[in-house]
Amino acid sequence: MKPTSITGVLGDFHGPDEALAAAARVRSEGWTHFDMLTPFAVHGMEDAMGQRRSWIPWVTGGLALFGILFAQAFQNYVMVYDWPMNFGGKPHASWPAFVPITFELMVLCAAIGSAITAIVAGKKDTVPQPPPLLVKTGATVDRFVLWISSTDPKWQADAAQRFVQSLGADDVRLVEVEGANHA
Amino acid sequence: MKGRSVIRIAITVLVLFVMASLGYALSNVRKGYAPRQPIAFSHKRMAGAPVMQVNEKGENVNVGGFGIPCLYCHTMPYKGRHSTLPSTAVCMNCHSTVGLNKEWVLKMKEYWDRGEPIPWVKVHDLPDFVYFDHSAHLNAKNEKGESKLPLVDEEGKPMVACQNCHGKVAEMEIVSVQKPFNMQWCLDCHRKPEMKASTDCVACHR
Amino acid sequence: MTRHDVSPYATVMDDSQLSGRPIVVPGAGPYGGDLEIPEPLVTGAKKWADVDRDICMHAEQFPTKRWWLAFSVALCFLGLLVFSLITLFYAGMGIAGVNQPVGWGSFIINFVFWIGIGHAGTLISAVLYLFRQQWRTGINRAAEAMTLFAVCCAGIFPVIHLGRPWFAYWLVPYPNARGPLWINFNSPLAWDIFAISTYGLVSLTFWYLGLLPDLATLRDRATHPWRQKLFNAMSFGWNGSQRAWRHYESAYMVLAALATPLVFSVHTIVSFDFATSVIPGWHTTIFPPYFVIGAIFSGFAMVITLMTFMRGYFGMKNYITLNHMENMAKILMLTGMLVGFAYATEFFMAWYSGSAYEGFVFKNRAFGPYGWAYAIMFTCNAIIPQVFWFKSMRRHTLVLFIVSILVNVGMWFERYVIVVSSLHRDYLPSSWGMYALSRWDYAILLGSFGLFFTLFLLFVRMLPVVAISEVKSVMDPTVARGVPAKAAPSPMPAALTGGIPATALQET
Amino acid sequence: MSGHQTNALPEATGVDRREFLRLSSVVAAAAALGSAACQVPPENSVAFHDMPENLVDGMGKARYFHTVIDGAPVLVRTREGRPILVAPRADAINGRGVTARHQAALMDLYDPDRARGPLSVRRRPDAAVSLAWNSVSADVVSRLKDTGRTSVLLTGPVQSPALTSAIEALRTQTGLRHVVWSPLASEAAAEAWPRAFGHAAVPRPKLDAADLVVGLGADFLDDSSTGLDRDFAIRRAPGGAGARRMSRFVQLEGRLSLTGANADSRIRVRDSRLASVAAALAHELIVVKGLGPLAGNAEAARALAPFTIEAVSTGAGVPADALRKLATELAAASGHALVVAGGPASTSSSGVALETAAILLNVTLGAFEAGLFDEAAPLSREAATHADALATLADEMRSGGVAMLIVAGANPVYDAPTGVNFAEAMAKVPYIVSLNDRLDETGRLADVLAPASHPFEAWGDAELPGGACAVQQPVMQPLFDTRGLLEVMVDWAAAVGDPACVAAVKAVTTLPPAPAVNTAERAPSTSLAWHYLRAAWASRLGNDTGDPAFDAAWNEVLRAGYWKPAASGDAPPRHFDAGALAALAMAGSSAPADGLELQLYPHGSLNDGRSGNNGWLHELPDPITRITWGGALSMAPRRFDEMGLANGDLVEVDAGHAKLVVPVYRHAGMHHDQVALPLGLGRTACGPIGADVGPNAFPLRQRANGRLIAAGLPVSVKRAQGNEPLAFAQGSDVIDREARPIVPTTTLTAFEANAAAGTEQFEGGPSAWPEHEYPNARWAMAIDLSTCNGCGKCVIGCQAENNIPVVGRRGMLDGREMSWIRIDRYYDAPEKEGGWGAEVWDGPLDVVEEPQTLFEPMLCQHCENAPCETVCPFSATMHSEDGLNQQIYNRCVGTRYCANNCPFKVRRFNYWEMSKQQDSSFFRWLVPRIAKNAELNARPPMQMKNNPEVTVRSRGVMEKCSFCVQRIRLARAEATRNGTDHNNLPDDAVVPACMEACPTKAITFGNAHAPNSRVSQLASSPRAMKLLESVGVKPAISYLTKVRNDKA
Repeated sequence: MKPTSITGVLGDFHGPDEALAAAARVRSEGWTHFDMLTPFAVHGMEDAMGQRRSWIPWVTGGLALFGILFAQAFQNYVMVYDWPMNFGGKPHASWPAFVPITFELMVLCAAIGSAITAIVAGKKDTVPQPPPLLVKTGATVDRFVLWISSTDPKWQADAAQRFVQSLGADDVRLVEVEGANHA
Repeated sequence: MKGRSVIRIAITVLVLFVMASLGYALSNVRKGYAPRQPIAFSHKRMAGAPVMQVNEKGENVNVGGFGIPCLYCHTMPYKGRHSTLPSTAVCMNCHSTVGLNKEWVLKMKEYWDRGEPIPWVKVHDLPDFVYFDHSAHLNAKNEKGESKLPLVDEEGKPMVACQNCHGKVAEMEIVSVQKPFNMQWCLDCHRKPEMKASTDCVACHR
Repeated sequence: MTRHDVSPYATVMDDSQLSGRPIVVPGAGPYGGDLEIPEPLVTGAKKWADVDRDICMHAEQFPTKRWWLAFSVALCFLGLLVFSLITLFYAGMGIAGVNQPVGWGSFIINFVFWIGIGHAGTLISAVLYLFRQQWRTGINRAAEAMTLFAVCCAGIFPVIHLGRPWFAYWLVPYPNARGPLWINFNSPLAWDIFAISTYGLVSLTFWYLGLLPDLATLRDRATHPWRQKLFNAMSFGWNGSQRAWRHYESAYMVLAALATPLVFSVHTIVSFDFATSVIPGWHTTIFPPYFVIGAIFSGFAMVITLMTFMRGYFGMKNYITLNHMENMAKILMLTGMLVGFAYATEFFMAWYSGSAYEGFVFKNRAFGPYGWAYAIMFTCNAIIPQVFWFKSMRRHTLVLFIVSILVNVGMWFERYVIVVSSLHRDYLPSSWGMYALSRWDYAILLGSFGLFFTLFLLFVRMLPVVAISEVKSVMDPTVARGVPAKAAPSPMPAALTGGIPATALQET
Repeated sequence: MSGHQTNALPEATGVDRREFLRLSSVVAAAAALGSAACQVPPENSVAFHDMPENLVDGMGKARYFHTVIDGAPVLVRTREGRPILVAPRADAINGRGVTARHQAALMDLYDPDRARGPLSVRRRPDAAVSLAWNSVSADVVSRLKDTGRTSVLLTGPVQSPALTSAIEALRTQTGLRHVVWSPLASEAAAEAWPRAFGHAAVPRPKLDAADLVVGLGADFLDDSSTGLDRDFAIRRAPGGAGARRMSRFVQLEGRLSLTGANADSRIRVRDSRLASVAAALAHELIVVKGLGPLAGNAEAARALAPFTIEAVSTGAGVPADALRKLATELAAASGHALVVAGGPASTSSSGVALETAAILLNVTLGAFEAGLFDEAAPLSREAATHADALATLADEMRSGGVAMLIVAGANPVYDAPTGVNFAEAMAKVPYIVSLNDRLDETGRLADVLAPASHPFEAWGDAELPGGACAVQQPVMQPLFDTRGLLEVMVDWAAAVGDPACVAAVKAVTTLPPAPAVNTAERAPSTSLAWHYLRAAWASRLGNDTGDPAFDAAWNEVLRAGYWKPAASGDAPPRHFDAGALAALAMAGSSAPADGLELQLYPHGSLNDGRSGNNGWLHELPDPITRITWGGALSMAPRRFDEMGLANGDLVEVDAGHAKLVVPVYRHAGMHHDQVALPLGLGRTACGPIGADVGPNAFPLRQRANGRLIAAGLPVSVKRAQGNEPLAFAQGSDVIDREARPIVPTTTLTAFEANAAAGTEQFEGGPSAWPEHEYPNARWAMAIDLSTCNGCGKCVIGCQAENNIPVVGRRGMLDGREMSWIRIDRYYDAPEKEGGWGAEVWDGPLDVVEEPQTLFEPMLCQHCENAPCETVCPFSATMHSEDGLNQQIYNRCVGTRYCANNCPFKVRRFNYWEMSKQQDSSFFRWLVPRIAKNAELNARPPMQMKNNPEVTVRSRGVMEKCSFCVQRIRLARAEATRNGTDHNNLPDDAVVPACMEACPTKAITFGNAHAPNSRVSQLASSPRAMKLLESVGVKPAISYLTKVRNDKA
């Protein structure tokens, strides 16, 4: 049998209000490597957990700008610089014709880029999580699950478990995973 | 985690295939095409520069080429669209008397005696929707009345205009395509400002 | 209403108990005004866990006979499409009905028709999201899926309408050895390619992003390890982490903000195919808004059609209530009137422009040889939706269903009228002609429905047809929670909520 | 896949390097395989075995030959030994014109349905077996020797002197009887002129010399074989002065013909009344106005007495005022006026009276004295159909009096008139040989088919009007095992001992043995016909064939194409014999009772139906009805509406002796009491292309008084069940120029007041963009609508030059015609108070009963701001540096967006694969059109007609007029070769095919950038109009106003 290690503690809540309150408590107690797993996005949770606003819109803006510049550069390169041709008597740089594609490429770059960034950021900009295939949290059903990772500087397995219980959580349990060391 | 590696391999294959197809689409070059001809005619022997050597019998013989100019056989590049292949009768100008011990000359003569044309394989073969005119290229002159086609090679040595596209055929045992012979390559020249050549589509396609 | 009050709707078991009107409690509002308690979006006293079961059930159990029946019918039509396309590719465009002067026929009509259908999904997801219309949660998943499949159907038509479809890839400006010979960025068809592919990709992204939490739900419900692994991979290991939700919500908002103008741009660009031409009847500046409105109109009609099926055959009445249907009926009527207004404006402009060619085209449209098509179009699109002035009609599913079908028919004929009646008689009377669909045109039109319904049936069989996590977020937590509330937890610091009661954030 | 969740995810599963390399090699191999598969298959380049000396400069270049087809001198362009274009001679030989049928002769030449060699038919065409020419000849010759006196040679019209003498030789040696049957002839003229003047020649009217031309059913534009269309056009452009002053043309006719459509003024008179109307004009001029030499002549007065204008106008239903006005106009133009009769109207029973009245009018107006008739060059029309001889022959055959019948160039089973019943008579003839080129209706009932070569494959000659003679020199070797008609006749005549023919045979058989293949010597011709022809021409050229001077003269004839005798003596003066006026009596008596009368007119392009399997001719729209692939009963619009008919509804035409069920057509300008049907359709055994296309109206003709009656036939028409859609090449027939000013037209009065009259159109706004510059050259075209008569020769010329396929009847019905140039025919809606409503486009009676016809050749306008170019995403169409709108087939993917966006609808899409056969038998079964299209276009040797200078388009590709860019590029290459400026080509350096084919020189092409070029001068003339200015497309084609001479 492979060695196991404790990766954190879980505790369940059953409503968004309890979860919000618990998160605020956890934060105010000075925990940092904790998370709240919820079946849907609970409004106010960001603030309750002390997170700043997501930086995704900045990425979006940057990608949109890239899309615009790329589309303009490419269309002008093709139509004006690389092989200028006379289409229907229009000038080579008939800019109104370039607007639709510029817009579309802007949206394309911004939208796809933002979505990918969000998914990647959800993985990277986080604390170690209980692996969903091994630990059934119920957070996709109706539980609002508090998770405190063992990587937290304050971590002490017993104390953490007691603290979570003190928040009024049900089913408080430590998570042990085979051979994992997720530092 | 076999499943993942299968996916990765599949993705890699896909990417490579796309790249390979793109590469092929990009190239579309005919360069290097050197079909087998019914008669192993050597341009090197016929058109190459003579090289004199003393053989074992002590005779001074030409082991190089005979230096026959291109236009002796391909008579019409300056007059018309095609440079034209020589009729067998042109071969017979000499080979009715010389070289009759060579296998390929005899094969040519068989064609001649049967009255059949020799089924040469086209080497420089453009698609049917491309209309190329040799005479319009060879006769193209700039304002000073000089040939627009360069008459010196990269090293500054004089050359015949044909070499611009066909390469040094006189040095080839088997003729092969030396240049890409695709549209990009045509345009490379046509777009040079000093060429003042047409880049109209109808210059070649109609 | 406070958090611990029992919801007045806790006992609403199905939508026969819904009226479509909120309960108004005079003087009970937070600032002394009237308090309007909107009717619930989910009926049947559902709990969050019930939602999972109700919705995932269809993706988890062996399909019903009814599904198999529908699927085999759809497959037959898909087969018809494939066979017709093989014939088309072998024999050439000659088998279609197009000719001179009507160089575009059913294929382009179908293209615009399907692209129009494809507008409702993203509109529901994006525009209604931005306007905080929570009722969208019941229908947005299916509507977005519909969008994707409609875009798939639409996407085949620009390719198959080509004379040499095997060269369709030349439309992509890739580096090549022809000079390089790029594409002509002046052409609206080139814009189209970018618009359609962008729309398809962004809609897919939007749909998939919404699907992530639900895929995680499917994963957690799955028993077979392969299913678990598959859904885990598909959901990118989603576990409901707030840290993921944070970026997720932000990206979703950004996507909604981007998709909204995208929706408008796509049909605008499709309309440019016509509007930038010189053909009277096409060359009109009203086309972009006219097309966009028409697209929303037809898209909503198709959503109503599909939702009627989903209510009826997939037991979704608790999630897609009559209130949802009524809301859509209202939108249908509004867009129908806008479309009617566009028709009227076209005629006004044709007269007001004083152009003889323009004037003739519109006379000819309404009273010429294709007047019958115009009559179908006008009746179905501008007149029939007027029944929705009556609430009883808006809440009558059969009426809704019939109207939605008629609107779809009408919108197909709108494109028929635009494409055919403008082309068949343009400048030179000598080259006037007529157009009729050939049997292959009909086969391909029917086949495209086969493709659409095949994809849709596979979707309802394999994925959650309602956005589970979003629906959960709009359910009353007092009703939906799994374990009854214990003693009131310590109140949340007011600083975190900006002085607004936490519950107020939950309810709109 | 983040590292945080390592236990959920596998270790980094990157594909390792070795695996990558393995994979990439597989992919590379696959790509290499793919590229090898995509490689163009090796192509052979077959050099000459021994290049013919005279080809030294001709490789890849066109070679031109003058030759003759059916008596018309033409210029044939060949490439690599195959004819690819038939064009009119650059110098028009007076007296002959080239018709569409001559231009389309290529399709006959390369017709895969021609017999490939002699066949033993034995009257069972489905079981025909091959024969050798020698056995056929031996058989025929032995029969000729035995039963020569009871043998008959039945030919079509013979225009070749050499052939005539060979036949004569056969006749002398064997007693063979020669019967000529020409289905179409102007018999009335041939009867009236000798009666009037005592000698047979019908002189040629000089239409370019007359100020006023009055046509009495004249058809000089419909039938261009006479070349009168050229002459007529010379005086049709406005603005000239003196001898170039615009002429005025008034036509009186029943059916709106192409000639009538070009008239300045047209009066509807039914065929049977035309003679009396003509006589009334004569009465008015001679008796009332006392004009001309016959004024006061009692005989004339007596003969004309019944024909007062009052009497005639009520009987004929023509307003007396109109006739009186016309008479006044004629009287005023006396000495400058010509009256031309003829056409189908003179095939009515009063035809001789009509022709006589016309002669009388010309005599009265002094047209002969004024030199308005060319006595040196008589009209080259067949004088007689010999219908009676054909009927007599049929009777003889029935009675068993004919032992052998040889048919050459005649097809009486198809085109004999009613009552002859030739097929039945053939059954009684023991032995029948057909020398026609295929198993046609007559050939199917023969014993042996010995197919004659196409004129392009055989030696011959032809007599031209005025004693000139042209040589028919073959332009290619026979495609099949066929022999020229002259060759066969000489062979047979030699076998029966004719000395001249024997000499020719001797010349061939005693030739030196053919030189060995490996020498450069040429074998002399082994053609009997060549030797015979040279011998026959020896008298003409004045030297013996052995004389080198003969060879020089002969070669000169071959080069020039014809030979002209030294100036002939003056024609005898004409003295009108008043006795001829007796014929006028027939004008009164011929009128059928108040009822419908039928006119049978030769089909516009198919003529007598000889080339019935020719897709080009079937697809060339009739210039007036715009019907392709068939024909219909033309009916007056009012009667048509009253009967509640729609175009294509089937009606039964009952002429008493024959009935026919045909589709009906609402024919604008048709006389109310007349209907008309085209002849030359309804072949049943010409090949799959032309079989069963349209109705065969030949059996409706009747013999009477030694002539064939084809007009004024009393008929009744009643509705039959069904509708047979007519394959129209045009949408709406009408143009309301108030709403759509797209055809510049005006009257001479208005033109003289304002030279720009008629070019008014909606103005466009300013352009948002600056213009492109065209510094080198800018190709442009000008089309003079005043000289264009709408004949459609440009259409055939273009079709041949540019490898344009034939789409067939279904293709036309589907609206998928391919022709790059079309002649739009409009009926000009007269100005109306308050303007016309949308109903005008349906052709209301006010527009179509007395139509003003406009013709407008429509082709790619090569717009400077071409809307088609903007919308093509593939860059398959764009502007060239010299202002051409280029269409690049190999880049075209076929969105058809350009065609939609073309305001002129001149772009043509290849909906089907026309250039090759598609193999799959399943799809050929599923979509039968695939096979039909290949049948129409892609059966060998049809491909040989293709012009190698023009890409043959595949399916799915857009095409359109290229301004014959291949000719532009060849001219530029030529200039480069010659060291001249290829950007500044002179005016005639480039002649597009349409311009080349145009008999009236209505089309001018050239460089608009050169200020002195003809085209830029025409484009800057006030008459020039570029269409659709309001759309802002800026066409490169200028249309010059159609001016109608209203100055009566």
